[in-house]
Order: sequence, then C-alpha cells, then structure tokens
Amino acid sequence: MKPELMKRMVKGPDGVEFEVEPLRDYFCEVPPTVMPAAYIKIVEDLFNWARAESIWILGFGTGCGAIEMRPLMTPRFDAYRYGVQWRPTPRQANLFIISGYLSTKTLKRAIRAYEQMQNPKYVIGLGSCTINGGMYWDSYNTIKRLDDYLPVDLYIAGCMPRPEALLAGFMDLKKIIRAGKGEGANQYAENFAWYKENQKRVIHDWDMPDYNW
Amino acid sequence: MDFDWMKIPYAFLTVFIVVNYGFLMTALIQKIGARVGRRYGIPIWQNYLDMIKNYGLRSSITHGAMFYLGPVFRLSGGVGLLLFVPSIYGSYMFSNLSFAGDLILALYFVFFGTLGMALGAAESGHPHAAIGITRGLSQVSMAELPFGLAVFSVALQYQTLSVTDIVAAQQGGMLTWTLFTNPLAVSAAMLSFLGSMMRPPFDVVIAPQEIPIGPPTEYHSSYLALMQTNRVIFPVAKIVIYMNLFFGGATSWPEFFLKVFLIYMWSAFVGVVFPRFRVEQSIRWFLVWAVPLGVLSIMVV
Amino acid sequence: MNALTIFAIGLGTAFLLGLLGERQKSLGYMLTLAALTFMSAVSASWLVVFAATGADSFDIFTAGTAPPFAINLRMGLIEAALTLLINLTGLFAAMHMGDALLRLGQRAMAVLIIAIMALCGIVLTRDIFNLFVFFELIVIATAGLVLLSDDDSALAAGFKYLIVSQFISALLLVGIIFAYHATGTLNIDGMAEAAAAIDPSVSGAFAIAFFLMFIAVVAELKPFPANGWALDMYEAAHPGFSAVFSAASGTAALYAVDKLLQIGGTDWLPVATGIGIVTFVGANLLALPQTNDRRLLGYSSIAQTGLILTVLGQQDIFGDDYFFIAGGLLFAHALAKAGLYWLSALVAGRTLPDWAALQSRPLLVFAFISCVAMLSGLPPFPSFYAKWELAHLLVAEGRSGLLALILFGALVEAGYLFRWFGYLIKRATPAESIACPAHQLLPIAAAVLGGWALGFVWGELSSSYFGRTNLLLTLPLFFALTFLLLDWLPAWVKNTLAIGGMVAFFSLTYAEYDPLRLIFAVIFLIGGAVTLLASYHAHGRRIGFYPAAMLMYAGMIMLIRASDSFGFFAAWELLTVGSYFLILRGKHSEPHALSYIVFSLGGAFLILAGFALAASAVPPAPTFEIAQLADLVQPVAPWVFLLLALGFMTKTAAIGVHIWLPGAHAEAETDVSPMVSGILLKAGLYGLFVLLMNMGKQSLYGVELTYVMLWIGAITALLGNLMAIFQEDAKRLLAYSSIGQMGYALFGLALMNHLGWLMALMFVINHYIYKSMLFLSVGGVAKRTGTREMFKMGGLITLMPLSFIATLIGIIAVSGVPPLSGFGGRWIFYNAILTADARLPMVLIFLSGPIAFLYLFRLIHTIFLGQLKDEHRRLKEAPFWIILPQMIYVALLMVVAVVPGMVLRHVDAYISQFFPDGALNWEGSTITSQFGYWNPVAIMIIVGVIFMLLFGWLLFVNRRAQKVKQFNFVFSAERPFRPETTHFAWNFFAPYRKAMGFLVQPFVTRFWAAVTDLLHTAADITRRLYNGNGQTYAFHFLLFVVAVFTFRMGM
Amino acid sequence: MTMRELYDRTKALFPLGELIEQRSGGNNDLVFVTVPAAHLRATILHLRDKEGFSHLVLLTAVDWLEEGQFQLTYLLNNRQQAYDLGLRVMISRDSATMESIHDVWPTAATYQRELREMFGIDFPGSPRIEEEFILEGWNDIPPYRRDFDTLKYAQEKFSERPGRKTHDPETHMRQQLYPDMSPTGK
Repeated sequence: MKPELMKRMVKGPDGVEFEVEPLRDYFCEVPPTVMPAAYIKIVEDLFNWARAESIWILGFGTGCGAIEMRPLMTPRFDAYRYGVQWRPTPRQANLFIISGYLSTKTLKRAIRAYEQMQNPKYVIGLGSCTINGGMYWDSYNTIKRLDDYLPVDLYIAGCMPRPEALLAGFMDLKKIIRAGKGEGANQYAENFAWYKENQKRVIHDWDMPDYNW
Repeated sequence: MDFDWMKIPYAFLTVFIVVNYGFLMTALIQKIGARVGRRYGIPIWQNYLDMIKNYGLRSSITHGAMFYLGPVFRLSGGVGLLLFVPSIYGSYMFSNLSFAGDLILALYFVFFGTLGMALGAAESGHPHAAIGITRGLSQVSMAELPFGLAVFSVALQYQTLSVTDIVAAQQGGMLTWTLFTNPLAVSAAMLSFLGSMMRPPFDVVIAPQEIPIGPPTEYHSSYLALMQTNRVIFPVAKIVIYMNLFFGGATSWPEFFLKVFLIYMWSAFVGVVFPRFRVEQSIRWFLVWAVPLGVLSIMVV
Repeated sequence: MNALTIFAIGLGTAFLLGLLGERQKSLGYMLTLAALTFMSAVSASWLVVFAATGADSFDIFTAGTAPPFAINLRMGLIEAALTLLINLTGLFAAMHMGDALLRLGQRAMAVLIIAIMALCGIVLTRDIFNLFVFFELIVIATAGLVLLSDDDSALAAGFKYLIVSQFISALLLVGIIFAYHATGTLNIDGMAEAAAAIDPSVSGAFAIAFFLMFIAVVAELKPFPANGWALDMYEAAHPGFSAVFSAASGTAALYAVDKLLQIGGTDWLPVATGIGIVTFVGANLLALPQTNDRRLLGYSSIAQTGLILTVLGQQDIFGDDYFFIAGGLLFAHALAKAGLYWLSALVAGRTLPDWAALQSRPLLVFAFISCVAMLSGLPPFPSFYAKWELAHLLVAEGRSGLLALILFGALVEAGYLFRWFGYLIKRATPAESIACPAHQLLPIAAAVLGGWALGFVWGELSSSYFGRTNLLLTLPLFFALTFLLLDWLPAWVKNTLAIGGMVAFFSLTYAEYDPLRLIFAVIFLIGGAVTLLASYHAHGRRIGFYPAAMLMYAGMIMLIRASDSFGFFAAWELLTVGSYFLILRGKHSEPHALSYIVFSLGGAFLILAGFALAASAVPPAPTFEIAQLADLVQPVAPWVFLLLALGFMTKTAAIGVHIWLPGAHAEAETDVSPMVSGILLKAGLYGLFVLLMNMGKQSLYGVELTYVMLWIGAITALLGNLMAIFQEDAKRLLAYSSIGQMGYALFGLALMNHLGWLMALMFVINHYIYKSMLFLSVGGVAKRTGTREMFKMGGLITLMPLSFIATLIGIIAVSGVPPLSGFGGRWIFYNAILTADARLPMVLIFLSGPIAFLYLFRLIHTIFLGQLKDEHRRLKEAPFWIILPQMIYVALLMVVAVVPGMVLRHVDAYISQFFPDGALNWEGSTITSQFGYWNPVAIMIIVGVIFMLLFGWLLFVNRRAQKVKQFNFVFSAERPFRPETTHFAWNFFAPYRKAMGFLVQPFVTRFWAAVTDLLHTAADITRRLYNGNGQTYAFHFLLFVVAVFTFRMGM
Repeated sequence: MTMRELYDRTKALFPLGELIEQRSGGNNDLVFVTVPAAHLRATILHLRDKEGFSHLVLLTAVDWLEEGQFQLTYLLNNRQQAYDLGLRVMISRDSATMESIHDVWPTAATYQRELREMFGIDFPGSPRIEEEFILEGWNDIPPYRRDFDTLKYAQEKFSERPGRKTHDPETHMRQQLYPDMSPTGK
C-alpha cells in the first residue's frame, strides 16, 4: 500500500483529531452495475446505430501499436469519415484500443482508464501481443491474454497490423455494435469478481479502489 | 404586463432552426478544414450522431451539484444569448425575446454560460479543468477588450444601444454597413472574434494533448450532449451579434445563414493557417494589434 | 481668597517641612498634599469666580503701591485656569510620586512645592524681574528634584540642565537690565507701553535687550534644536515629576512668552512663529525614531510647546479666539502629557512595545488612547476645536503655508503616537501583570477625566461663541460613548442595544433625508445593523469592540446629518477613529491599522484645509454651510475642490493612496471587514457626492479636475482589479476588489452626467450588499478553516453550502452578469459613457471589466470547488449568526436585481435637479434610457425559465448519474496523490502574470515606503546632534541664539 | 593527449587494471579499465576534476553468475576531447553493495535505483534508493539477475492462450512466401 493511501490521523483546524482513510474517503466504493438497454427496442436500435457511427477512441497508446493509429488521422486513411474520432479523456471515449504489448504496470493504467469510460464501451486488442503475448510470450512483465483482464470485443492480429487492418477492424466493430452485441461493459460488471481476481493476480501492488469511477 | 404569448413558440422555432443550422454548419466547416488537410472529413450529419450517441450512453457520474448544473448554465447562456438578440431584422416572428434588454444585456449574458460552466468544471476537482479555465479567462479578458471598444464605437456612431436600431441604420445597401462606415471598429471586433471562437491560434484553453481538452475534461454522456448543443448555438448567437452590429444584420433566413457562415469561416480560415499561441502570447497579440484599433475607432468615431 | 495665599502657603509649607524631623516624613507628605490641595483650591475658587461672574481680571499690588514702584501680580480667568492646571499637576504629581517623595524626605517635598509655587508665580507676576526670580527658583527646584534622586543618569541630566539654565538666566538678566535701562520700568505692562513709545534712536538697543529676554524665556520652552539638555531630563527624571516638567513648566513658560510678546509687540510675533513651527515639525520628526517612551514623550512635549508657541506668534490674527485656540491646545497637551507620564510609571520596560503590559487593563488602555487623541487633536477634545479654529484663521489670513507645516507636523505626531498605540494593543503582553497602586491611578484618572471635561467645556465654548455643535452633546456620539460605560456587559446584550439604537435612530430620522442621503442613511444604519447581526457569533464581552463600532457608525450618520463644515469634519474624524479601532482589533493588523490611520488623518487634514480655504472665501459667518461650497468662485474654488477631493479619495482608496486598504480590510475581524469595506468606504463616496453636487466641474490651470478624477477612477478600477487577481489571501483579494469597485464609482461620479451618478449610486448599493456578503462568507470560511490563504482551502462546497451560495450569488453580482443586480450597474455605465466627452479612460474601464471574472472565479474555485483537504473533512458550516446576514443579503440582492427601480427611480428623480438631461424612463418593469432599454423582471423570468427547462431535461436524461468522490476523476490513467498536490490554486493566473504582471509592480507601495524612510533618515541624521554632552548642548543653545538673532535682525 | 597517456598518468595514482582499447585504430576514443571498488570514488573524482571527464554517460551492470560477481560499468565522457572512459568495478554477487556516487553526479541516483531494482545491487545512501523504479509490486528475485528464470515466471504468472506455436522466423517466412523453394533455399 502506498503511503498516501494509508489511513492517517489528521488534526482539524479546531484541534480535533480524526482519521482519514483515503480509499474510503476519496474514492467512490460502489461496484459497477449492469446497465440495461433502452426499454423500447427502436430507441436502443437508434442508439446502437449512433454508437456505431460515432466511435470515439481513447487516445491512450499502450505499446508500439500506438504508432499504427496515427496514420489513421492522416489524409491517406482518414478514419474521421467513418465517424471515428480521438478523445483525450476516457470520460468521453467509447473505444479503448490496447495497442500492442501490455506490461503489468500499464495494465493497471489501462484498467483505470477503461473503468472511467462510460457504458457502453468497447475494447479492441491490437496485435499479437494482446492475443497470446506475441514476441513477449516469455517476458516477466507482460500479460499474454488481454481478455482475462478486460472484456475484449475484437482482436486485430498481426505484429503489427497495418492501419488498413485497423480500419477493417472498425468496420467489424461497427457491425458488432449495430447488432447490439457490444456489451463489454455489462459483461465486465457481471463478471466483475472474476476480472478483479485476474487483475489482482498479476498486479501485486493494487493501490486503487476496486472500481475506478 | 401585456405579454405576447406567441413569442414563446416563435422562440422555440428560432432555437430549433439555429440548432439544426449550427449542427450542419459546424460539420461543414470541419469538413472544409479537413479538405484543407486533404482529408475527406466527417459526414455532414456527424454532429447529430455524436449527440444521439452521447444521450445514448447508459452510465454517467456526477461530482456534485455545480458539476451537474454546469452544462445547464452553459446551454442556458447560449440559448439566452440567442434569444436576447433579434435574429431576423424586421421580422416580428424572429425578433425573439429582445424586448428584455438591449445590446449590453447580450454582451454581459455571454459570460453567464462561461461562468456557470467554469464553476461546474471546477467542481470536478480536476486540475486540468482549472488550468483550462485560468487560460480561458486570462485570454478572454484581453480578447474581449477590442470587441468592447468596437461596440462602444458603434453605439456612439449610431447613438443607440438597441440592436434593432443599429441594424435599421444599416439598411441602405452594403455601403451603409458598419463594415464600411466604421472599418476600424469592425477590424478590431473581427480580431477579437478570433479570440472568442476557441479555434487556433487561440485554442490553448482546450489544448487536447496538454490538458486533455481543459474545462470539459470530466464531462460526458448527456452533459456533453448539452454542451455540444451549446457549442453550435453559442457561436451562432455570438455571430448574430457581430452580424447585426457590423454586417447589416439579416432580413431573411437565407441571408442569415450565409452571413453567419461567412463570419464563422473567418475564424476557421485563420484557424487552419496559424499554429497555436500560448496565453501570454495571445494576450500580447491582442494588446498590440487589436486594442489600438479599438482605441482608434472610439477616438475617431 | 487672595491669590497671594498661593505663595504664602507654598513658602510656608516649604519652611514648615524644613522644621519637621527626619522621621516625620509621612506628616511632611501629608502637609505637602494639603498645601498643594489648598493652592489648587485657591486657583479653583478664582476660576469659578471669573467663569461664573465674568469679572475682569484685577491686579494685586504687593507693596500697596502701583507699579513701577512695587511688584504687582495679576489674577484673571486665564491666570486662574493656568495656576489651577499647575497646582493640580503638582498635587497629582506629588500624589503619584508619593513613594519617591517619602524616600527622599522633606527636602524633596519642599522643593516640589517651591517649584509649583514658582510656576504659579510666573503665571501671576506682572513684573519682569520677578519673572526672572521665579525662573531661577524653578531652575533650582527642578535641578534639585532631579539631583535628589539617586539615579546616575538623572544626575547627569540635572547637571546638563543646570549648565544651560545658567546661560539662559544670564541672558535673561542682562536683557532685563538693558530693558530697564531703556524703559525705566520693570513692570511688564509699563514696559510694553514704554516700548511702544520708545525713542527711535534707542530702539535698536531696546530691541537687543528685548531679544535677550525673549530668547531666554523661549529657551525655557526647549525649542528645537537647542533642547538636548532638556530631553535627558524628560527621560531621566521620575515620571511623576516629568509630568510637572512637561505640563506645568511648559504652561508657565508659554505664558511668560505671551507676556513678553506684549512688550515686544507685533514685530516679534514672526520670530515666535518661526521658532515655534521649526520646533513643532523638527521635534515631531525627531520623535519618530525614538524607542524610549519617556524620551519620545519629551520630544512630543517640545513639539506641542512649539505648536503653542506658533499660536502665540500668530496671536495678531486670532483676536478674541486667541485664548480659545491656545488654551485648547495647551490644556489638551498638558493633561495628555501628564497622563502619559504618569502612565509610564506603571510600565516596567522603557521601550514602546513594553507598553503592551497595559493590554490587560481596558481602563488604562482607554486612558492612553484618550491622551493620544487629545494630543492628535481628535474630537471631542479641546485640541480638536482649537485646531479647527486655528486652521480657519490661518487660512483666512492667507497663512496657508504655516498651516501646511502645522498639519504636516501633526501628521507625523499622529503617526508615532498611533504606532505606539498599535504596539500597546497588538504586541505580546509581558507575563507579569502590572501593579496599579491607587495613588498612581488617581492622577491618571484625573488627567483623563479632565481631558474629557475640558472637551465638553471647549465644545460648549465653541457652541456659544461660534455656533458650532458641542460634539459631546450630539445624540449619536453620546450613544457611542455610552458603550464605554456599558463595556462590562456581555457582547450579545451590547449587540442588541447597538442594533436597536441604530434602527431606532433611523426610524426617528428617516423623514429628514433627501433621497440621496436616505440611501446612505439606510446603508449606514440599517445596513450596519444587518452586518452587526454577524457580531452575535462572538462570545464573552468583546471589550472595546462596541465603543469603536458605534463611534464609527455615529461618525457616519453625523456625516450625513451635518449641514455645516464643522459638523462634517468632526463626523469625518469620528468615523475615521472609530474604524481605526475596529481595524486594529484584527490579529495581525498592527501595521495596516497604522497606515490606515495615517492616510486617513492625512486625508482629513486635507479636508480641514479645504474647508478652511472655502470658509475664507465667503463672507465671514459663524458657520460655513456645506451648501455654500456652491458659492465659491475662482481662484479659490478649484483649490477647495482639489483638497476636499483628495481627502475623500483617500477614504475611497483611489490609486496612489490605496495602500492602506488591502491590509486594513483583510486583517480586520470577520464581522469588521464587511463594516469597513461594505459600509465605511461609502463615507468617502458620500463626501465626493456632496462635493460634486455643490461644486460641479472645476478647472485648475486649464485642467478640468473632474477629468483628472475620471482618469484616477479608471486607473483605480483597472489596477485594483489587476492586483486582486494575484492575491493568495481571500480577504486581500476582496479588499483589492473593493479598490477596483470604488474606482468604478469614482469614475461614474467624475463622468458628471446623470447616468454616471446613478451608476455610482448603483455601485454604492450593490457594493454594500455583495461586498458585505462576500466578506462575511469568506470570513466565515476563514474562521472555520483557520486560514485565509485560498490554496490551503478547496472543495468546501458540500461542507459549507450556504457560504457557497452567498459567494456564488455575490460573484455573479460583482461580475455584472445578468440576471443579478450587478448588471444594472453595468447597463447604466454603458449608457452613461455614451454621453461623456472623455473616451480614453473608458478603455481602462473596459479592460477592467473582464478582469473581474478572473479574481472572482479564483475566489470561488479555490475555496469552494476543487479538492477538499484532509484536515477540512470535518468542517461545519459557518456559525449561524454569520450565515444569517449573508442570507439577508442574498434576498436583498435578488430584490435589487428584480426591482432596481424601487430605490433608483427616486434617486434618479433627485439627480435630475443637478443634471436634467439623461434621466431614465421607468415604465412598468422596463427601464429606458435615451440609448437603450432593459427589463430586469423579464430577464429574470426568461433566464429562469430557460434554465429550469434545461435543468429538467438533464435531470430526466441523466437521472441515473452515479455520485462519485473527489478523487474519482480522470488523471491521465493515474490517480491523484494527495488533495494538496491536486488542487490547482496557488499562483492561479501565472500566464496572466507573465503577460500583464508589469502593471502591478508595487510602485506606489515603494513610493510611500521611500517617504517614510526619508522621514526616518532625516530624523536619524538630526539625531546625531544630540550626543549627550552638556557642553555640546550649551553650544547648541548659543548657536540657536545667534541664529535667531541673525534671523530677527535680518527681517 | 592520448588515452594511453591518460592511463599512464592515472595509473601512477590509482591501482588500475590493464587498459582495454575498445576501438583500436581510428581515434581510439573508447577505453575500459578496471578499478578496485575501494578506489572507484577517488578515481572518478580525479577524472572529473583533473582530467575533464565531466559527464556520466551511463552506469550499468553485468551479471557474471559463474564468477559470482557483478560488473559495474561507469562510462565517463570527456566532452572537450570527445573521449569515453569506462571504469569497471567487480563486486561480489553475494553481498552486492557498492558505494553511491550520486553526490558526484546526481544522475547516478537514477541509475542506481534501476540497478537496485533490476539486479539487487544496493547503493546505501543514494536518494530514493528504496523506492520502486520501473517495476511495481515486484516480489521475486531481481529480474535481471541471470538466475531469474523469466520463462518459468511468465508461465506461472500470466495465463496463456492455448494453441500458440513457435516457428523459426527464417524458415517460416520462406515457406509462407516461397513455398516452392527447397528448405535450404537453394
């Protein structure tokens, strides 16, 4: 446990001492819940269509694959025309691309960023490393199966896949969303305990609340 | 008080027209920007999709009451600003709620949304929100000065503060526009306009890579949807003031659409050409280039 | 009873004491006291006789023959009063130094009695040689008393005193011989007659003779700079005796000078004036760097003597008022100095901060401040009335330069006296409590009560002779002073009384005010009462708070009610002093309160000079009505305008003289800050209103003064706002914001058009409401958090929601955003400037508008939003009594926002009599000007409806929002470390500082610091003259004589 | 001045090992020399203050598992002369402790933290030496030690996806691209 997260005695301005427990006082402890779809199907379909056509990617490059995403913004590939944009904050993003190998240290950040995204949210595993470890299969600090830790909607294989592959991946993701199958967030909430167990098995210094709102 | 209740549906109509126009126009401008970069650009209806998507998000969080109210303040500011100024000159239907006050009301109401939004963003506790706000406020304090001077100059010129009267004075062909009768004020105001549109080179406030989009960094879902709506209403409302003061106003919707588009294009045009200023650079820029124009305009008018 | 009894008793007792045995000290002491009491009684009886019957003075012929063949004495009202003063001083001094006298034995007692008797002699005698004899007696007695003490330094001091005194005696004697030779008489009156008729051929010789006599007697006054020999006396002697030395000896010597001047005639008056004013200014400057209390008092005594000598020198223009002025100054000086010297005996340490020992004794603090007020010429003491007449007469005779010097000296004097008072109140109290034996307290009480009593007497004199008000009889002041007596009551009782009194006074008098005054009266009295609600939160007795607060409020309401310049000025001084005491109560307010009082008194002196100048330009009348300002014409009018405007602008903290405000307002207590900011600042604006209403536009050397004010207002608004941005201290931020807001109001006034004034009034109302509210809110937060540094706070919104709401409403109102009331001010402002001629200053005002957003946002963000700190997690909302007024203000603000016309339309109509053009049209709820229109009700409704619609929509679509805690935000995939490192608050506007910081360099602060440094340095250099060597002092004296002689002969 | 001269001069003062010239021929500007641990500090201070080696390029370690030693390499750079000088210090693997030189070059503290985390070499007194550097929550022997079995660790800790195959890149690519060719490429 990091010192700043430990319980501490604090003296208020009136001289009364009391205890501050950062994890309880500074972080929301509520676990995630399964968020139902809209009650009326046609509304949900409308939403799904909008979700599919307005994919906002979290600008977070976890590994070397991040370099493959940049060309998508350029005239050559221009992902914007498919309704794909990059957002700098997870609050506003819907799609998290794990771009390549994910060390345990980055995994912690990835979990945090993922949990701070709003339901529904999607994850793409980019490159072999996210599928089975790829060339880092024997590394002491790189995870080998992304879907153990986060609900993955789609993998794009390759080492590294080219931007065209990513574009194709977006098209596939759109189909998944349109079909109403992009329910990773709810899956995560349903199997929350299982995911947390997996995550905590590899992250030894768990220094955050179980769910990062 | 004899209030004409028909004003209410008319006001809604104005808002409806402007929102849709704003959605399409901003997308178009973005598309033009993309074409400058030789990209294809977003679909023209992308803004609608984004907004529906944001309303369609199932979860959301709140940091507290002010956080919750921030976007409400913001959009109220935008809608209010739009409604306090007549949109179409000579049209009773689209004179909106301008009976409530004159130009000064509109000028000061600009800050209503900004202030509320700043408070909401600040309650999130995010340092980047606060940093973005300090930048925005610092920049605005100087960027607004030339505009204030230009407005003063125009008010002196026409000896009135009523927007309708100012537009009326310009109804004699293009050469009676303030643009030609008081070019100094218009140039000062148009430079100031650049600073208030959150476009390059004056967009350090929402610098995405440095302080992830600044004040709205914590906003999402329906909050963001409200803010998106404001982001199309507010510039149009603001441009309407510019249009009425400097460019002869609009007597019909097509004229309105064209003028608003062209004025908006001015900032887009500058934006795609210039890189970003730091805050103190932009303050100095306004101080050196725009303020003297404004001062000159009030001295000679 | 025969006046000679004084001498008989004095000499008799002295002899009798000699007869008593060594062991009968107590008996001797009793005898001494009895003798002095009896002597006092003689004087008192004569005083009663003269005062009651109005009888003329009469001469006593000692040898039964008329002069010049015998010595004659004269007893009159003046003599009776002076001898009473001397005898009482002697009596109380004897009482005070009872211990010392008993130790030293009968000889000391005899010497004291002889000294007092001799002093009376100087006053009474009309014979010049007799005068000499009495002087000699005094010298011997004084030296004897000093030498009798065992103290080494006292011995040295006494010896130096003797050396120089012998010089003086020699000069006096030689002078008398020559004068006698020239005139053939030793009688003063005879000599005066003879001198007037003297043969021109010998007039030169007589002049030299007179010069010698004159310089000798003047030297007894220890004029600056030939006074080193006397200062050691003040410092070394027993304080009980120093009081005699300062109060009684000074009095007698001054009267002797007065007598001599009758001989010398008007030719010698300028010399007296010159010596006097040099002494006054020089000694005050030298007192500035003193650290020893008694030496400081010595310098102050010399300075006061110098002032009175100046008055003596100006007697030709005073006419009948001469004794009123000189007496007022003299008695105030004597009583105050005696009181202070006696007080100094109670204090163990000899440096000024040691006086903090008095803190534990409120009555002694009261005694001290009474004495200081007497010396500084503050109302309601005699010196105040005297100062007023003095200033008027000097200006009337065109001697403004002299007045300027006097006021400068007085300001320096007030500076060090109030600095001393600051030490007394604010420095750490020594551990051991002070001993207060009754026999030492009684003299102090006598001096203080005497001072107040004389204040009443002078007030009565002033009211019967000049038709002015006796301040002590005015209801508000009387009410305020009542709280001195009630100070033992618990605070809440006094608070209730205060609020009740203010509301009652308002309800009794509200019908008397015109709309403009009514607004100010409402703010001062009702507003003050609302602010006082916050004072219910204080526990205990809160000694000293209510007299001070009530004094301030009394001053303010008297200001409004004053119709003549005297009442106005007196009220101004009262509110200044009252607010000074209030400000001084703050924890770290010592330096700030000092700079406040110095600037305020400086401003007040300008006002005094302005009124004096104004009164000199109209036909002589007992009183100068404020309305008569309108009658002034060139060339006086612009100068009056300038002086008064500068004085008032000091109070509104216009740029250049603003440096007192931030500290004073920020360091004040929670409930005092709103009083001094929200309410007190309006007094300055009221003054400006009155000034401009009566005088209108004035131009000096072709410069229109209102135009200059316009610029000052604009610069103040800009710089005040800019400086507010960079403050870390919340209350300082608000204080600087007040400077900016006052700049706006000043600007509005200086626009000199209808709407400009309306705008200024709108600012008066708005600023009162929102600044009081903000100060209370921030004060409540500071009270709970224990700090005023904003970056140490944060995230308090959930813990202190009501304070937050008050602040939120406040900042929206300050910033002028619709729909709240600040917008009204802005709207009127825009309409006002459209008709104004000057356009350039508007640029600055335009710039300062948006700048307000910067500091306002900072205020609310860094305190209430952002990250809550560990130690603040258990904070409670501010106390109820601090919240209550805030909520009242919120309600008020809403009312003013929706129906501004309720107040403003009356004022609008009232202003029309000054500026008929540009009145607003109040039709229904719409307000129309010649340029635009505005409908506050509609704005409120429209904004409200839009807001509620959107809020409802958001609530509907976002009903399931999860409430999260303060660290649940996106932190670049990390998590925040601690709230302290996450709260973005310190140096909040760093980029702005980079761009605009050059504008807020502390030039003004540096300027004033340089001025004070310069004064101190000058004093320090002069101080080197005083090297403690008796011969040097004698040499100084000779030099002084030669210099005066050269000066006189060169005239 | 050549490195040889420098070496000779310095050797007169300190017990240096023999000079290894890494880039023989050319300008011969990179040499290595062994220094006893006890003399390291004096040597680098001398080199820094007298010989103009103002810059610490890097500080790294090699695990000589078989010899039971760690080799620390302090690579110094003389900017004026454009010389690099590597000082090698051999320390015992069992008690892997070395004197800290963070006071000579503050940058050394960062290297030392890394070495402590990755090799388990302690530098008492170095700033923040106890804190985690790159790894978070590491609970095994330091991973850069050669006796740390990274494959075994990875297999135990990270779940694997079944079906992973390993190919020799050369033959695999050749088969993919030119399936007709013979395995030897002829």
